Amino acid sequence: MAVKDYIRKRFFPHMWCPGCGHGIVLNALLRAVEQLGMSKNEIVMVSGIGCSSRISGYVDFHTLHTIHGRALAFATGVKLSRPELNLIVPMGDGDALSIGGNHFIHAARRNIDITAIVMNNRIYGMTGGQYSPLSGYGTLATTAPYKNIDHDFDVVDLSVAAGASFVARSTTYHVRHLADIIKDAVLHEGFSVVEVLSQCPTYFGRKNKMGGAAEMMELFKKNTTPIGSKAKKENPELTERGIFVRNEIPEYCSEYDKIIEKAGGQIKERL
Amino acid sequence: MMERCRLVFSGSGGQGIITAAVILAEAAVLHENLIAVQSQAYGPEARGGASRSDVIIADSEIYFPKVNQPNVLVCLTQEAYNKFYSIIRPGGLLLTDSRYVRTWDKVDAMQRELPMYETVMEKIGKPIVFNIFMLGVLITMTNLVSPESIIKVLETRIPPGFLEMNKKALYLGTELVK
Amino acid sequence: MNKNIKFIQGNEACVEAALYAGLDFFAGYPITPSTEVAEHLSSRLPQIGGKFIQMEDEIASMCAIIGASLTGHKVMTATSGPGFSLMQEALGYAIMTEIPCVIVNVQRGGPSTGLPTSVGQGDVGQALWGTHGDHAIIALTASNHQDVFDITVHAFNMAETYRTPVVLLFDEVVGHMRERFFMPEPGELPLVERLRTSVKGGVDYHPYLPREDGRLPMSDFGAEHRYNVTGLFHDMWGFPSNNPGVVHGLIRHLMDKINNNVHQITRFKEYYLEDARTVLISYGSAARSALHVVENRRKRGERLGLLELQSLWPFPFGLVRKKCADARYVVVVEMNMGQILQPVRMAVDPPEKVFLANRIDGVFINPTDIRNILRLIQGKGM
Amino acid sequence: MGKPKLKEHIINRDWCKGCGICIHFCPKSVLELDEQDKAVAVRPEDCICCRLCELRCPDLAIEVETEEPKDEAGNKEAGSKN
Repeated sequence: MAVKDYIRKRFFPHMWCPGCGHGIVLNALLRAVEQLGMSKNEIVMVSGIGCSSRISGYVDFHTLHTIHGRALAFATGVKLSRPELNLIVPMGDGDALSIGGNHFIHAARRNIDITAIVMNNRIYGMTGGQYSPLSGYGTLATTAPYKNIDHDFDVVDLSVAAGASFVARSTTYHVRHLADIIKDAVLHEGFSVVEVLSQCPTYFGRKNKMGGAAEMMELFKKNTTPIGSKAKKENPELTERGIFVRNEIPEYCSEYDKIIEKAGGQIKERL
Repeated sequence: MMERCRLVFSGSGGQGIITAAVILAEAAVLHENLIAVQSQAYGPEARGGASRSDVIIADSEIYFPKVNQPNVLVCLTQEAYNKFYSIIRPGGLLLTDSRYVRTWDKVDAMQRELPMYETVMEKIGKPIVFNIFMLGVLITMTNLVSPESIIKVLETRIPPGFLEMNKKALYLGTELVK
Repeated sequence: MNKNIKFIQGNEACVEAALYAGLDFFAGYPITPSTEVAEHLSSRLPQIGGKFIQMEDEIASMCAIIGASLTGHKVMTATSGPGFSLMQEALGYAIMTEIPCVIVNVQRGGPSTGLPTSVGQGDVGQALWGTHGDHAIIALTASNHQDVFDITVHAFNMAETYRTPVVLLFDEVVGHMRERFFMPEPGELPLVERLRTSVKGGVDYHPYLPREDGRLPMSDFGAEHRYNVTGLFHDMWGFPSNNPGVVHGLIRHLMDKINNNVHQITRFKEYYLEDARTVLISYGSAARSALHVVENRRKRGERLGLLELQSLWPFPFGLVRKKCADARYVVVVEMNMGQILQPVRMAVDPPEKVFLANRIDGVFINPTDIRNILRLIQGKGM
Repeated sequence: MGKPKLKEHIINRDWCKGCGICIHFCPKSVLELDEQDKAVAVRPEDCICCRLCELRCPDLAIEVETEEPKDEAGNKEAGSKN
């Protein structure tokens, strides 16, 4: 199947701003799914609220556009009730880690087989540019007109600490790498987190004088480096990209099957 | 038997009074073809403090499920006695354990202080069956249900290894009154 | 001994009924006094190959059951006051997206943390208006374990029939009390199963296009039809729309599918209403005290009757109006500040003949409380 | 495997929002924005078919269509697409 066979063409052009990194994430995701040769019927995409979550309207999977922050909780219900489905949950940084922070860490802790893609553009775009938990100290936003004094999370460190069994980071500049990482994340059995550094030229870029979309992507190129690179040793300020954690630990739905066996029940027939 | 018997079991958490109340009511419903309702006070006060369970046993429908004035009141601690003695129906049966409770003369009830705990420790040596012993005493004094009905319930609730000890406690209780 | 006789808690009767109705997915979070529902299901569900999950909070629990319903399962969650508050946004989502699910609220004293271990009926209004925006809801209740069973099965049937969440408003007394109940045999109570679309794969399926009979056939996530589900106003394909005609049509549909079927949804019981001069209206555990008073007064020849409501929303205005038409006094017996009193006053003519007998201190309403109000109304003093 | 040969840049003008990402990152400066702020391939002969414009386009508006690459015997190579 070609990449365009996975989208709902009638809704294009999409609603994202010119140069929005979320479109590049969609692009990479579709290529990952295409390369994996997955059928559209075996994928469920669940999203919350925000610019990022609109991705679910554009893909021709089973799609569930839910409420702010709770996508992973909905996805948990879908997955546990029908484990043979592949669950992909794209989330914004505020969606995943502010209002949805609790669901995020608990989905990771359970190690339920869901792929969470955190599209980190460091801003609330849908509401017009307020600071998010990933904006970072010293940045500007419509709710931080003097400067932001909130410190940010490191999504990778947080996910690792919460017990996610697959944790990776890439950027919208490194598109081939991004598609490869999403492929690995979808294939991984367990809770997978892919943080994607994504640009919001309209709000974050403009407020913080970072230039347009292309200039912001140049910064991803300049400020990131592969995990364990020589460059990182020379410049600890660089953000690493790659796969940080890939652990084989028992997955939640398979563990629940064992509970059913122990209780003397029959595992229901799969599709 | 009486048309409607209202019981209140009280004591401290861990004495098994709620279990005893449930077993009595279940025996009445499942094995005596009676109608019964059991309820209890929940919450922090049910963990260690004075706990209480209400049981109504009747031969007709029970609507209001709580006991305002019990015909039968069981108090297994001084605290429970102090708290509840005043709610007993005049002339009702007030059963206490002589080791734990010092009763007062002014209570308008048939007060029976029995050395239940002492007997359990002397004859069985395990405080865990105190509640079942008490139930043996109670059903003998009130004639609410037969010991056999209680045993049928015990058989479904007590692990096989402990069943004999519980049966023994129940029968010892019935004998204490005789 | 009849093997179908049980002596169990109301919370357990609810569990057995849910399983009887076909429940096979439950997500929940422990909270007094509903916790026994989760405890029993954690052991019962895997025995039948169903799934139980303890989520991180009540928000997640509500979301998880919606997700599981979409894959074709009958689902339920159970909670009490504070947890029900947390569920409101996702409850609205289930209303908007028309996803069948059952939410049990074993009520305790509120507001806020209130009285965790005491009885209350203060969430009646919240069941209807807790989530934002215009909508209708089905809320059911019961006063004894046999009815808890029947009403729980009815809740699942209503959820499937109208593709909507159904709230079961039980309370601490009914939930925790143990009493006798007869387990119905399989087939004894009618069950409504998920209505799935007959549209074949590859043909346009409209998840939000009602059939002529008003029902909306579903397609399981994972099956051949792919569609979109969103809490935004949406068209018949499930895609967002802000077209005023679509918005208007959807709101009207969500209201009408419930409110126009009030007769199919309504459940009630009546005692001695034929010649009653004073009609008590009550529901849930409070109705037990009301019935106690009615039975005792009837023995003395007083013309007292009881209308026990088992469905609170949609409110059965016509029924209440009719049953109270000849009454001199109507007394609503409930454990809140008059949450059902209000719609009763709207239904009864004249509203001045409607009085409230309530208790709001966490103590179960007593027959004496009701008798005192009756004396006052009849001008006999306390 | 032979080098892919460009057939054409298929640019969906309805979807292109003119963000300029494709132009900025094209290693051979093949693309430019026209007067309507839409991407166009002005120097297609320089294209090396790296597809980075296609992969980085946030609007899924560019497709780099190539000739089927051929091996020495002139047979179609297996496994190639588009």
